Amino acid sequence: MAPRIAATAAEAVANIHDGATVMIGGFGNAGQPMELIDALMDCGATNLTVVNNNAGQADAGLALLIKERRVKKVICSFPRQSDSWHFDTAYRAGELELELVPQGNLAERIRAAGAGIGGFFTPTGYGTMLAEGKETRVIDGKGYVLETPINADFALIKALRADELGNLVYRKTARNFGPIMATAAKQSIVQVSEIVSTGSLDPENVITPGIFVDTLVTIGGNN
Amino acid sequence: MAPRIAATAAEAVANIHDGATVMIGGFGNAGQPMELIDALMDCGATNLTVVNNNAGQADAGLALLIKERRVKKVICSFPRQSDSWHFDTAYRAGELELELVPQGNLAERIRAAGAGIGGFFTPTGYGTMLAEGKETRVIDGKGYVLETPINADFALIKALRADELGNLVYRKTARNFGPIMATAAKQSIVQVSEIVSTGSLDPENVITPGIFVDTLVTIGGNN
Amino acid sequence: MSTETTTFTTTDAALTRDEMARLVAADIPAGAFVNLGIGQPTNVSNFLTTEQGVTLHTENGMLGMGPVATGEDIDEDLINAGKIPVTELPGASYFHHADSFAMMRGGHLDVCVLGAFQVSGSGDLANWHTGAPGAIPAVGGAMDLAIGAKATWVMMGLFTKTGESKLVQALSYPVTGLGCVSRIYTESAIFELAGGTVTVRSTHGISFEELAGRLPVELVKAA
Amino acid sequence: MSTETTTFTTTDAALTRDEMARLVAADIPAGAFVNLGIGQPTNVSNFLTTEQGVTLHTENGMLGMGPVATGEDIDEDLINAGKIPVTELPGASYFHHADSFAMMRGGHLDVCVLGAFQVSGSGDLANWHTGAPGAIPAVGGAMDLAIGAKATWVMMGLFTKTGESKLVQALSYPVTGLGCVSRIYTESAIFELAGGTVTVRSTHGISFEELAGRLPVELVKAA
Repeated sequence: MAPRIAATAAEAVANIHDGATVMIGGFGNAGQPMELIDALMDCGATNLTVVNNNAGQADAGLALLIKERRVKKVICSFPRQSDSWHFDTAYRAGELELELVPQGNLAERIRAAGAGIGGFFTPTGYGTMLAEGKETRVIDGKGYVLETPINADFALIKALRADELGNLVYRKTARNFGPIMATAAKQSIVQVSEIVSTGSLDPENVITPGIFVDTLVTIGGNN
Repeated sequence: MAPRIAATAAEAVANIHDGATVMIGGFGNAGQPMELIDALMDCGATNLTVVNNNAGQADAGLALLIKERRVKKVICSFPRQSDSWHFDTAYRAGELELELVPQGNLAERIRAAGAGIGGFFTPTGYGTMLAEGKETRVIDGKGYVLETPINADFALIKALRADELGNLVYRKTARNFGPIMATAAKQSIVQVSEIVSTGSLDPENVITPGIFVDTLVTIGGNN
Repeated sequence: MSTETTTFTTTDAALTRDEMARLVAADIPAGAFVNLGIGQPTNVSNFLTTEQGVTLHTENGMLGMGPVATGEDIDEDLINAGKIPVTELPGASYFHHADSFAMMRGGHLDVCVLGAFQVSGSGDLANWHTGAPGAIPAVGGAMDLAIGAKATWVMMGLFTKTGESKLVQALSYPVTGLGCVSRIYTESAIFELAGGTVTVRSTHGISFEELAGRLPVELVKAA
Repeated sequence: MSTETTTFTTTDAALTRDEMARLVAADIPAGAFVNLGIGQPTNVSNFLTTEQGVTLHTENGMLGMGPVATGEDIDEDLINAGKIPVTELPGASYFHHADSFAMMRGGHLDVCVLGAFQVSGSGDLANWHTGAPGAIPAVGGAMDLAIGAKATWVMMGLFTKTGESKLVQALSYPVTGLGCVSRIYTESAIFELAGGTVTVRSTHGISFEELAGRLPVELVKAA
């Protein structure tokens, strides 16, 4: 199905419901779908589980969602930063659940969800606090931890450009979590700088095939 | 390390040793590194384990390696074809071991090897003859089979174009197993139509980063 | 998702292969992503309309596959899973084998249409191996396709050459996938499978009662 | 693979941070693929020579990372793992997070250089968490990097502010990875770790005997 083209970020996120699991792409500011996050803030959905590399910074985006206690749980690799004060406060108050996942396991668990893999043995985290309570196994003399897929109801992603079928290309390190989150969510909502006509993207260079994209919205130009 | 540029296919495969596990890319003729396979035939290495989607066709390439009993084991998804007579003969004579793997599990096992994954639970094959003797598990009501990575000593791959650092792009459905085999082999030997200068490939469009490529050889033009 | 009526219908004559393919094509929802297996299912593509906007997946690494290539359009780097030269439609994309089967296994395709040796009333599928002594097994993507798509439909003759039903209580051929088939198109009838119940949607050249007398599974007539 | 001598050497003065970085840089083999962790290790890049032909990986999705970007070259879509704007060298490539960590976890990088809180004589690494009560944990890519590369080297001060050795018999801080560190660069000495044996390659501003007296692990002097 060709993706729905939303006129605004608000329209793009309008069906995100209370209690949803929402993946949010980006690593630092690169690939962060800031307008979609702001729209999620405005749409009022609460009791969210958010999957992101971080847990919000300063007074914008995900940090605001956390400040307003709209997030019940964060699954991420690196919550604590110099400016993660809203996370810090909510977490210390016991008002935010944290599932801390090594970054590569986070990426692989997201991929596994999109790829229909039921679980996988990863060497990352073996013998550490983050493997406590998890199944482990020594394979050919090397220790591994069993990790499970992370699925989501929605993914909010920033790409550079889409065609009308939702095929996506990204820009430099802003690619990061976008392509795998698009595969792991029931609905992928993607903000792009422009939507070009079908046939304008070289099929060899499509990074996310349109099958993984449900909603597109154009936001400004590439900044 | 920038890849070695071999002058000929023979030079490219010269270090493939007896008893090696060799992955061979291609699906049908698309992406099949025919000149490298021919060179492997000529180089004399024997007692090989070959990982390929098929088990050779007609009287060329992999089929000849099998005919000459240079292959002790084939790991593949689809050995029997209308023109797989050399495989059929060797297999029926008990002179060739076959590990039959569903095609998607084959691809995922190759990827797992390249990605350092110790094993994964896949739904494909659950409840079938090909899961016999394998560990199974029901996860959220769905049956899965534990599959293990497939590593190799060498991968023989055909790509369209390389730069001097070994970054690769492929052409249409000839891409197939190339990118994952390049990650799973200790040494990847790649035949290309041309080697372009470093900087000529758009970094956004590189499919196999040069880190996965050890040897390049230019063979004719793209046919 | 599907457009078929649940009202029982009947026609005087058995369906021809083209009629079966036409019915399958008409049942594919607009905008669906579809994989058509080798053999009879491939014929379905001839009856898909442009207005349906169906996107075809071929598991050797492509979305947006076009019709079979002829003449000058034949390109050995562009083939389908049956190794037949095909064409590329605007908005196509290419990807490697692991990504292609992840797309399938991860449940991203809406419909997969396959041939079969047998289907059980509970939707178990046998289509990869006769189990005959001495037969060389070859599985290809059959097991991945059987369990991957959101819906797996089968096209087959309802009876063997010796008149036995291929819709069975329990498979006698080796399993391809368990409980995966939700619909069967045959020359004599179209069946819906759900939760162990086999509903006959239509009969062709045979009455419901005659059919019920010939098949070893309990049948429910569509309302 | 490495170019260092095994002859024991000593200098009168402790190493400065730049001298440490210069030594690490000199030890990186020509043509290596390297990931430099955040903090002190980042400084190593300033001492790599063009002739070395080292390719830098940043785990947020890039090979071929160039120096830190300044002025007009700053591009918010092009950052390193420390979220600092960087540049792109000819022959670079971009990939998504799962592919990037697969590259790391799969053992494709030659060297990873990390900071540390503690390293044990058997190469266990602690560098992600102080374990202090109430501290908010954040792991990022630390665990993936620790166990992924062919060689993991540590740069750290040898002593805490209160004079305790950070090279320990057993970690008191939470584990990042077990048995993963093979070399430690400190201001006072450089250590090689292998099979539980700690060999001192050089001392700086301290004699081997003094060092042996201050450290809680048994030391072997390089020949």
